[in-house]
Amino acid sequence: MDDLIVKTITKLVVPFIQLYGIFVILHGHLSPGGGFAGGAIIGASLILFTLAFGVNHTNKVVPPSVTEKIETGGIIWYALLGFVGIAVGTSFLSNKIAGFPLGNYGSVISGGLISLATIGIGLKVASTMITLFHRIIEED
Amino acid sequence: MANLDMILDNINYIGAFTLFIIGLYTVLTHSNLLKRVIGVNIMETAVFLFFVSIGYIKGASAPILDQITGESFYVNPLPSAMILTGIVVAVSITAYGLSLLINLYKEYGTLELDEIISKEEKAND
Amino acid sequence: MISNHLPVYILILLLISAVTTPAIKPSSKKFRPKLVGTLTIASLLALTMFIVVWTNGPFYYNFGNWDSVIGIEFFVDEYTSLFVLAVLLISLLIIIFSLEDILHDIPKEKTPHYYTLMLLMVFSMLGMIMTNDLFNLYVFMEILSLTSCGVISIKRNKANIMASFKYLMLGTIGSVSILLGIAMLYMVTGHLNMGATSQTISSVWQMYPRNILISLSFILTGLGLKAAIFPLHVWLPDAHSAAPTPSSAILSGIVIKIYAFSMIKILFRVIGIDIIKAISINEYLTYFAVISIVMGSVFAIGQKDIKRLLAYSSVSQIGYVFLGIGIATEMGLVAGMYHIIAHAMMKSTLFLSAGAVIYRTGIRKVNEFDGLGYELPLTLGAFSIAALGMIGIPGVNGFMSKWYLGLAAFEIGKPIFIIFILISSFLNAVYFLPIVISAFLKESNRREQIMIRDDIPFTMKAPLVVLGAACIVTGLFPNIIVNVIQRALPTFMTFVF
Amino acid sequence: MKKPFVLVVLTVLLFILISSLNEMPSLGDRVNPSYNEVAEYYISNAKEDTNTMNIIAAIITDYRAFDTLGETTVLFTSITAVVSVLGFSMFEKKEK
Repeated sequence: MDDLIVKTITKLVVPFIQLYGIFVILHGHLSPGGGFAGGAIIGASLILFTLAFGVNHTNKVVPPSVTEKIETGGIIWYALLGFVGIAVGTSFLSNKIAGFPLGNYGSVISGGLISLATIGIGLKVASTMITLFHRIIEED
Repeated sequence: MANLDMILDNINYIGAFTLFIIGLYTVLTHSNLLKRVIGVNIMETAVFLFFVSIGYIKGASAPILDQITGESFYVNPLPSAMILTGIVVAVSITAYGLSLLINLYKEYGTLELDEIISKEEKAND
Repeated sequence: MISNHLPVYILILLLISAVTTPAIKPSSKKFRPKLVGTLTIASLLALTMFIVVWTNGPFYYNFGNWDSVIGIEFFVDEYTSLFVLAVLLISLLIIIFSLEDILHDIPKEKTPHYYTLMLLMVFSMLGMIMTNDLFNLYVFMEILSLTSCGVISIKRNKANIMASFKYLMLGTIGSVSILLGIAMLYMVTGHLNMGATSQTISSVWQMYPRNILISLSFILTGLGLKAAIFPLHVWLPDAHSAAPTPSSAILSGIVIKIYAFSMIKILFRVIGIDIIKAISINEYLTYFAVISIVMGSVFAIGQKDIKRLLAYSSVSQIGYVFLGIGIATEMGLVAGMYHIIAHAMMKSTLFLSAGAVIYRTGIRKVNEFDGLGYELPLTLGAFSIAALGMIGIPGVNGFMSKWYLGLAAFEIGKPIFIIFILISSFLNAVYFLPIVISAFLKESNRREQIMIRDDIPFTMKAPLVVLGAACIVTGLFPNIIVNVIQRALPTFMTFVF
Repeated sequence: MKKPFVLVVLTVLLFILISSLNEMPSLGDRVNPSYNEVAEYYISNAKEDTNTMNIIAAIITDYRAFDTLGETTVLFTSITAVVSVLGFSMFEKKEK
């Protein structure tokens, strides 16, 4: 697995894949894609990184304690977004009525709850893919 | 009875049902456990194909409102939104099933069901 | 009615505590109080929800303040809140029991994973009871089937992994066919909300009768597979006997009942009573139920291992619930719903006391139970109370559900069901009484270890006593549950949106 | 002996499903019942309800946001379940 060509190419390619993944997450409410698709792209880039450089190298880059915090944080973040609705007096997970700033149509910061939730989901899907992949790789 | 254009114009549903039956057949009759996980995946994709093709309208475009708000004609967005959730469910079930299989492989050394059963019989008598 | 956010508080409290459990080291002092504390607060919230519903009637909770057809909606009526309260209390008792018992099965570092799975299981069960949206029901069902397989496979020996894999495969076939049924319903009605679907179905029923028939058969087979009706129950005995005691108690006691309750919701709230009578689906349901009642007990007689015996008796007891659903009259539903709660209590007591016996003496074989009554009087006492309930001795809640089932069968003029109920009670006696008799009346060859008081830890004795008492209390005063069901019945019988 | 029996049963089931297709609303035409006022509400009101262009993102994170919360919980349960089955805790390390 530690073939030189693969390593150099991954070093070149991985940042661009991750940039594209972040683009897909951030533009989740403007263009097709969104939390799940963007998270899968970022997860795939990190899996490519693990395949090229081996598991323990990636563990230094993305240590398990960080991925665990992202997973727990993802759900708590989503529940907090929902509780904003209750705090304001409307029901759980409400967006426009709960006063989220909807921003102007077509720009990146628009859609209030939607873009915040999509970012949370994107990170969570990416960290889920990495942890699952590392768990299964370390097993054999 | 099944004239040609009836088959042609709802090909999606026919495809979905046949995939569902193929998946069910693989799960019920295959002795290799890994093939059963693949069979369950085939069934899940079949149901997702069926669910999405419910919302499909001929000649309609994807439900993304384009910048110049030309009043174009959109597909029914609800089924495709639901399928995002379904796909994630299918992924997590397969991940969990495969990790179970890894454990089984370490215990028995094989994934063939009949070999496992014969090993089991040898083990307890 | 938006001021009442109670369902959300209960669900999110369980979710947050489930998600933060891995963060706390099991050895730290805060680990156990946090677990028990979460469930006690959740049960108190459920109690207040029950009181709120009892005083000013059922309420809808729309997420995001959207109209019920657009967004997701919870519908909490009297029976739902009572069932939520019962599920939370029984899970609280089971988790208290498991604090000591689980350490025998899995290493101490693994306990956070186990309790996360248990809390997520309770979270998804409450979601399934309260939701009024078909796709939301499917999402919660997926969490439930994933956690119930995880809870079995956590004890990593060969039998557990194999049983949990078989359960995962059959459970996923069940949920995929349920999703296909929901897709077909959506195809014809265009709604995912249960109330709106039931309204459109009554008007669209003549146009697409075959579509609804096929979708209903897919949903019923899926739910029957997951609730372990007789021909589809093959996964249940291995899964429930291999699992650690608390998980088999919660699986047998509550999880299969949740699927039965979702079947009640779909049959009576989505499809509606007149269409069911028109295509007489409930006739076939009663035939399956009767076969399952008798065959479940027949299989249980031949069992040597105590947990497999209890697993097979669950198959026959779920048949009672489906018989109640199949009779599809007011009294039939009362019997079915009463038995859901009654059997949850009885089966949990049986599994927990069997677990306590295995914990203390390691005996799993049924014929080695003689003389145990002296060694573990409390555990075997609770076991015999619940066993008498299963047989149907008056005074314990098992008898009341058989009584209501008999009335319901009599009402629709089919006394043959009563004969089957009596046969199954007799069969129950054939396999439960020997255990109770040998435990109390026979001499035990382990005379020398006579200990007057049980020496199982207090956290295992308390749940047994409470559950045993609950069986008797609901047996002597069944109206506690029956009045609640009576008030909730109109929402099932003639659900006008 | 089991395989041909299962094959026959499944082909019969397939035949029933496909033969009942002509009674179902056909694929892709504008008038079938699933394209009703709910779908039209999403398409027409998504712009001013959520100010987003992608209606599907609006549905999964705003109209039916609770489904996606359930979704993230499914992801979390799959990790916990996999870790509980595969995780080599310190316990096994000592054995190795």
